[in-house]
Amino acid sequence: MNVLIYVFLAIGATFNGLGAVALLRFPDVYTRLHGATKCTTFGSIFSILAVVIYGFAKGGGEGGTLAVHALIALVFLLLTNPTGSHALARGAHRGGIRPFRAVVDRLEERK
Amino acid sequence: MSVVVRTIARLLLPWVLAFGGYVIMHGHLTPGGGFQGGAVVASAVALVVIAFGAEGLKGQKNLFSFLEDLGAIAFVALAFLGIGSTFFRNVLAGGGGLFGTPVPFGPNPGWLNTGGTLPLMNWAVGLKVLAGLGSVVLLLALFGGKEDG
Amino acid sequence: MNIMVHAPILAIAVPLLGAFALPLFAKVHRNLRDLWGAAVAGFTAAMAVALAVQAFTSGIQVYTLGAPSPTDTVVAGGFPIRIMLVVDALSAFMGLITTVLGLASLVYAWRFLREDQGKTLALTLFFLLWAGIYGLEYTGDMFNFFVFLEITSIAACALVGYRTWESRPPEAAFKTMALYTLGGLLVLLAVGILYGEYGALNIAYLSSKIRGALVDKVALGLLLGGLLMKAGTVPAHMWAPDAYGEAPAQAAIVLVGNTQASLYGLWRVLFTLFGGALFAPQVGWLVVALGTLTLLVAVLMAVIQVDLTRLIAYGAVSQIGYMLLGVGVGLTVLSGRPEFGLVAIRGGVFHMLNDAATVGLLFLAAGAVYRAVGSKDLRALGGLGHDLKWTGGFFLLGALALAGVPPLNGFASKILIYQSSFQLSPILAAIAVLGSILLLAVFVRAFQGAFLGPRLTKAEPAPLSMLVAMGALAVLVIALGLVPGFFLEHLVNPAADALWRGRDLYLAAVLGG
Amino acid sequence: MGLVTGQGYWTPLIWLALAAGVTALAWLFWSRGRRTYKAGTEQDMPFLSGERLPEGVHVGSHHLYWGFVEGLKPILDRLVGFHSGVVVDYVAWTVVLLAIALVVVLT
Amino acid sequence: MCKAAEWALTAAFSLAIYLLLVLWTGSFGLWSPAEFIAGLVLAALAGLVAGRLLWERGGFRMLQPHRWLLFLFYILGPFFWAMAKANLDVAYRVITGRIRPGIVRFNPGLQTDLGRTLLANSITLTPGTLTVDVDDATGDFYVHWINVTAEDPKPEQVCGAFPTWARRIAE
Amino acid sequence: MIGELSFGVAALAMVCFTFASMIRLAIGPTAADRAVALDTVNTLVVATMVLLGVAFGQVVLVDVAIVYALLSFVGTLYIARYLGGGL
Amino acid sequence: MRWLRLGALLLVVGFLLGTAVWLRPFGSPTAFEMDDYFLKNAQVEAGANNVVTSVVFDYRGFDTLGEATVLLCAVVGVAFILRRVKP
Amino acid sequence: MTLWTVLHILTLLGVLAGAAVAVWLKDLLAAVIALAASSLLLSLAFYLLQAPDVAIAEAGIGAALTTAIYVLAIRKTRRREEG
Amino acid sequence: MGNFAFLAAMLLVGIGLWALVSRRNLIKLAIGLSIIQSGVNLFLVSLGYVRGGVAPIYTYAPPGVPMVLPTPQALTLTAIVIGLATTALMLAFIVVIYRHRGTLDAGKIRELKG
Repeated sequence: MNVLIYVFLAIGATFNGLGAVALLRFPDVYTRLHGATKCTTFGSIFSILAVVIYGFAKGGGEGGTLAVHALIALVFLLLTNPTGSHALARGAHRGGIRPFRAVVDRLEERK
Repeated sequence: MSVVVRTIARLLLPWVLAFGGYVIMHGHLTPGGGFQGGAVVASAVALVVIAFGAEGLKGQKNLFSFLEDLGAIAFVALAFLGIGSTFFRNVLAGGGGLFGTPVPFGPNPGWLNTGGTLPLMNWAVGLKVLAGLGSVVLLLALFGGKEDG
Repeated sequence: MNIMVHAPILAIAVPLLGAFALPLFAKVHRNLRDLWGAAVAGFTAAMAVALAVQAFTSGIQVYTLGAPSPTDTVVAGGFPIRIMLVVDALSAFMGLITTVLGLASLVYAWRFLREDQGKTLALTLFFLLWAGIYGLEYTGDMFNFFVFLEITSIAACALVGYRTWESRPPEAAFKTMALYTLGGLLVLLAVGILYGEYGALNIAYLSSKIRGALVDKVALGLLLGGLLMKAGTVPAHMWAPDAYGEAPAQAAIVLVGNTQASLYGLWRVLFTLFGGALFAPQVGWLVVALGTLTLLVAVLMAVIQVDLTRLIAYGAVSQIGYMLLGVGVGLTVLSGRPEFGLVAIRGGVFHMLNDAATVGLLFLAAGAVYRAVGSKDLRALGGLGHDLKWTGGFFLLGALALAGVPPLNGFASKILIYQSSFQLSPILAAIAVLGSILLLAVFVRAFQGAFLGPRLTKAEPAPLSMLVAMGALAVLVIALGLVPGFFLEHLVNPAADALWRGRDLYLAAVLGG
Repeated sequence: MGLVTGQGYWTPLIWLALAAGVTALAWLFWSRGRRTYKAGTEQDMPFLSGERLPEGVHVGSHHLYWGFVEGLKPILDRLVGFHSGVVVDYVAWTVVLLAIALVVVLT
Repeated sequence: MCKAAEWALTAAFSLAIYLLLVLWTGSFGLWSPAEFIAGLVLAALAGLVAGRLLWERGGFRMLQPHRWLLFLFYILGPFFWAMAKANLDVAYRVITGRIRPGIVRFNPGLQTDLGRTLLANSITLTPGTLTVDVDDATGDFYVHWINVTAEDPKPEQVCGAFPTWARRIAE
Repeated sequence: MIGELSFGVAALAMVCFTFASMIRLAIGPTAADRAVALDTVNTLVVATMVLLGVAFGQVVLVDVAIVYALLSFVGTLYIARYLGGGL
Repeated sequence: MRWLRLGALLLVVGFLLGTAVWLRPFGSPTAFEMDDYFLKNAQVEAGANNVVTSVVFDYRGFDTLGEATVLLCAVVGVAFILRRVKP
Repeated sequence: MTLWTVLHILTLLGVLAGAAVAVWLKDLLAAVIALAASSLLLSLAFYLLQAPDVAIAEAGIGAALTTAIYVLAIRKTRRREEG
Repeated sequence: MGNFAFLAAMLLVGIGLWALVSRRNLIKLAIGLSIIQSGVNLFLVSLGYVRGGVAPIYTYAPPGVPMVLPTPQALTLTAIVIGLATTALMLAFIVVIYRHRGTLDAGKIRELKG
């Protein structure tokens, strides 16, 4: 159990760090969104799963509450994060930001 | 906003309301209380405004102001409840009855029906805050709109 | 239940309740709303007056909120934990001023506000402001003081922006709002510092603990900065002419009450919280210097104004200078306690009452002029005395009283200030007299410009309710002028004594023993 | 009814009595004045620095004290400059006031 | 009738959420009567507020239990796997910086709001793709693709089997 | 049982990453870039809060993370909608 | 003028920073009898597990009333400022 | 310098950086975004100071509602800071 | 450095004051006031911190650990809502001023001077 928690925490930290690096390294808004959304969501899932495992292992009212509330936070993250990214990408595109070195831009052609 | 945001906002709405209610209702047991829960529910109003447009809520302005006055009056009324001894006296706490279950000292899991007037005040303030902040967002969103001069 | 025991809280909670319920009643019917407003105002005023009578006759009134009994101020161990309202003679005196201004404003607003311009909301804000001022004056807790400061700030700024369809009032309201918010934050920071050092928020308890460390001095500086700004002292007085000048008349006179409540807070901080003697000389000199500067600068600015309400507003700011001068002289000599210090404080405190009545009268008259003509510009006004006979008379009375022409009330308090400040330094007295003379010139000009001369426009006379409000204040002005000794003896002296050597009584009333 | 100021004494009743006396004196002078005064002739025209004013003109209040304002112009201009109307300046003045208060308190 | 059903279903949904939140609170946990009554009151109010908005024009399609099972399976199985791949993919691109971005259009042929939302969010979280816009009328998806291999791709090229899953779950 | 400290170390890592995201927030050439950075910060902070709830040994603190996850979404939506010229 | 305001700003900030340094050490309050009373007695007196709530609504309930009033003020004020009028 | 102290200092640095960026930027929308980030980190700082009530209030009010009303106000006025 | 939280709070106040006196945009003014508000809130909450303490909530609290002081948290809660109310009203004023003047430059909004 302990090993699982350690592994999950390590995965979570790694992918979150990857998200931050992607945010810094990629050239434009959309690619940054790719990195930021996927990596941080994935990393947060593993971090929270570690907490959930810890909570269920601890048991009792305290651990159960911890696990369930962490799960609910996870659900909210899974619901809101991609939606927020989508809204940002849509807003950015409508606001006139073109993708960096795009080979094709069908959305631009539609307008 | 696009269909994705609208659908997610729709799905999120019961969650937000239930969670806001939880925060208000468990204000005397867990972190939270009237303000925080009210702010959560008010952000649901903000969510509806942003996802579906403010025009749909235009008719609700009066409702919001009514709810806000109601919450404020309820709060003052609860404070007046204790005027037999002093204003703001928590007369219901510790004396048995609906909200008066006595609480032992020290860490415990917490029971909902304790706290005397505190849960009721949480509700009053929550009502007030949700209506107030909601109507602030609504008023600012509606100002200068289509028909508005 | 003895209602008089609960008078301090009822004077605050009832107008709050009235304000909360006012929109609901307005939805039912307008007359019901007016009836409710009148009932609430009457009850509140009765409570404030009764409280003042009690405080003047039987000493300090303490009310602990939420305790088993109102007088259970401290818990076992001898420290207060709950918010309490402490009404000593000074608070009661300020409460009386607020009552007078509030009632005059309400009666005036009856016909002054128009239904299609948001009368219900304006009345709600008025009640909130009124209750906030009472709270500011009665509270005995630093954080509570901050909360009421914010209530008054927000309500006052919203009321200043009454005429949103014009371009100037929102601007004035925004400027006022920015400065008020900054001042409130400074006060909050000071409260935080005091809490961090002493772990308490009660004024009396803090006062018994404060020992004058460096950090306390910073807290005092922050409190001084915030409250002096809110009172309209000179380097930061610029909001005052804007706000007074652009607010509707009924709001402007409550703003006067608000400003004076801030001054009261300043006195409370200097004399009670910081024990007066602790930093007395240099802080006293600071207050005196700022007061002198205030009255001089404001009067000089008033000379060149062409806007009627703005001119009166500068006059009102200069009166703040007199109050600061009077009480500052008392503060400067507080450690030695010579006789003229008490006289100076009496003069300053008496001038608060006089200023409230006089400036209130002037603002109401100017509001009547604006309502009748639709303009405040002195270059366009003229000959209004033909139509607005009563208003002109009231304006003249207020102008003379504000300038300190002898039989009227302004002179009665100013002479106390002149004489006591002369004993501190003759230059101060000279500047004070100069300020009065200039003020007389200013108001002669304003009266001549607005009311004398041939009739330029047809003006509609003021309705009865506005005249009643002005008349009440005019009667007060004349009464204060003709029998100053009576008022001085029964109202001002106890209040001045509460400042002069009332700190021990205050502490004893709260902390016991 | 009066009030003691520490060095002196002030009561408005004496002042009122004095004012009544002065009024009586003035009435006395007035009653012994020129009998040829007639309302409606040029005798009741306003007299302003020797200028004959046309009928129906109001001397605007901003024209009063013209010389005084001119004389004080350097000071007044500077004062008006301080009231610049820019809210940022007002805030800055508040900060200055705060700095003054802090310095004075901490000395 | 329909309105009442919406109200009741929303209330039940809210009640379930609330009971999930208070699962282990208090000495009785879920079965504390106080919590239950409070949850009922809250659920009734929430249903009143959210009932009009929650349901998509009277479609109670998501009430069938087999769709929930499918959804759960989808989340834990293909979706999770794709997400893991996505992250490795992003890691690769972060390190090498090898990108060929573009916004492409395709039409997966989904009709319902929920299906489109599910697909859009899946696409956003999976390899190299990010939903930029969804056309309300036609159901066209505009997807920012980090490594464009075809300028007018088929849905399968962009997002694998997701449209099938979305159709199975939500339509 | 596992030491709570490891959760604390993970949280420290998250805060470091948050700091890295703040760099993008400061330098991002367009407002959209900053909004993306804000979104990242939100997610990271939610994860941090959940981890710290364990590290501090207080379950009630996890509620904060839930509120956070919910409400940062609303802020993001407002910014996104403004960027798109809607509203 | 510019130097005056800059100097005043620096002076004020310097005093504030000095306060921060000279205040009691962070994390170890020196006077806390009031808070100690709350922590010991709030559960029994007010019947709430969350001491902050019992302080907010019971011991310092009047502040909360004031705060609710501020909020009402702001809402009424916003409605008042943004209202539609025919002058 | 325990772990919590390091965490705490980092968070506070983030808050300060966000505030400074919010003042520094000319683009008002970007300033509001920076303010929101600062507010979010401030909420984390409250959390670290063991004040969950305040953290919830700051998250709810600082992150969502303040951003919302600022964005609405910018929408009704203009986005660039002129001059 | 021991008082780093107080220092950070005061620095926040300083940043806010800097924003107030150096920027000439009305919304920037509101932002500056918000920052000062945050700084004051942070200062208040830091005052209540006890080293090694836990949140003052008895639900599932770890036994035998000191708790942080509750009063500053209650005060901050009040102060936060007051700050939001102030901000909302100021933004409403800004919107109305913009409607009248068409500018947000504080240097141009000076009809009331002298």
